Amino acid sequence: MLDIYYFASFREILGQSDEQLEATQYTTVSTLIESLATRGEQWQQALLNNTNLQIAVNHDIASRQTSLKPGDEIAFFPPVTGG
Amino acid sequence: MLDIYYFASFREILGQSDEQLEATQYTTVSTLIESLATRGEQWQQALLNNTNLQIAVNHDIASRQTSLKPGDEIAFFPPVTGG
Amino acid sequence: MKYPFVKVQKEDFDLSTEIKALRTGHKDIGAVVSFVGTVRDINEGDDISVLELEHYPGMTEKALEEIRLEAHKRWSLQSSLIIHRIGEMQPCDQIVLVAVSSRHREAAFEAAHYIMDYLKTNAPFWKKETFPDGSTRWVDARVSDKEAENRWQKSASPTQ
Amino acid sequence: MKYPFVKVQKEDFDLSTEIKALRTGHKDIGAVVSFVGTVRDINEGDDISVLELEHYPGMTEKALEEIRLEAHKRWSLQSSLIIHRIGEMQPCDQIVLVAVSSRHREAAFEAAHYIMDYLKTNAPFWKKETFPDGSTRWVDARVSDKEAENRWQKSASPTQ
Repeated sequence: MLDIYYFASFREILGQSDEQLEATQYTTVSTLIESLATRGEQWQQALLNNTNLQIAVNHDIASRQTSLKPGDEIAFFPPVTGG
Repeated sequence: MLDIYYFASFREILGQSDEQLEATQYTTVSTLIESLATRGEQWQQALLNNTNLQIAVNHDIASRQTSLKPGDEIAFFPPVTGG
Repeated sequence: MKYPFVKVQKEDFDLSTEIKALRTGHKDIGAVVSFVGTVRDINEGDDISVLELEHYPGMTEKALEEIRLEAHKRWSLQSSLIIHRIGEMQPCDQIVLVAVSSRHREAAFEAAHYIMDYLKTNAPFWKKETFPDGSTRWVDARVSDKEAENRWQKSASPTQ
Repeated sequence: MKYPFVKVQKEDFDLSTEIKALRTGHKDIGAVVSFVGTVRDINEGDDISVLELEHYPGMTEKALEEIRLEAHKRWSLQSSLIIHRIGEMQPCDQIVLVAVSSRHREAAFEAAHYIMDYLKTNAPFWKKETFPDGSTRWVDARVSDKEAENRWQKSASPTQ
């Protein structure tokens, strides 16, 4: 399984904060995003066509090219604005 | 009259913290220093032959060329080390 | 505690208390620089009623600790501390504290500034503003924050 | 008070209290940077028992106020405060506080750093160390302090 989290505006736009998905079919973040983008326009805009998309895998900043394995925690969020 | 102050190591080396002198004969800090330097070697070394000498006239940093008038407050001290 | 010098908390903090803790047990401290970020009552011209801070539990603490340790690599520091609040805050509330102690002031000033610049662009916090009419807005990332971070990558030889 | 934002005093200060006062009555503050200088227990390799701070009453306050106002000219600041202690102090005691508030952090960091660098070379304070054997030494001015001050003269366009 993969644990997937959505934060801030992403959480609101996509209407969920987290979910679990079967890991077997996703080899990279990019393939996971492509699969999620088929859910509808909101998903496509937030994850596929968004140059501001930030990705973390297992609490480290990651990219679309980062590979995934079962048990990984993936998070999608907008640019951070703390401090 | 001129009010003259000596601070920190100067106060200790010259053995006094302040004094008053007649102002009429001193037109610049330089002429005052030359007069004070005749008091002995300590005075000469501290005021005349000291590239580290700091001078203030009326609470502003001054130089040997600064002119003096009656009522002025002159201070001699080493480089500052606060903070 | 996993990261005793990083705290992510709902509660407010007291500057004197935190600085005292930062200095405790460290000898030869001559300089302590602290930065406190506060909730502005105006942002981009609009009045703000409430600021809500969301974060990514787990990643936040790790990111802050990495920034802190990187500062200790770059400068000769005695100790450092990062506190970041989460949840709802009002204008003028304290949001974040970065504090650094060192022998001399140069390292403390630079390291505190560095930690804040990196925190702003690398720690997973998000701000949401609520206005007097009840409407809300997610705060946009500032380009100047990214530029501030990039500045540190150019400086090849930071002051020790 | 002639210079309400400059204090030269024997008493210790409480950081939280002073920062609270610094922020009071000012709107739109997003950043507060403070520097606390403390008595090091070691200087140039020697243990220190007592540090005595002498100053030039009258000129001190004026010099600090000039430095403070120059910082307000160079950067967009909301408020600033300088406290410098005089008299006898022990290792780890607080000596000096410089605190600056502004909208954004860049100005606060730079202004606080600037004030400290100028204070170090332009405010008439002198430190005298007493060692465990009772001997004393006037602290020498550091060349690096003069260099730190000079750095600000080169920067033609400080960040606003």
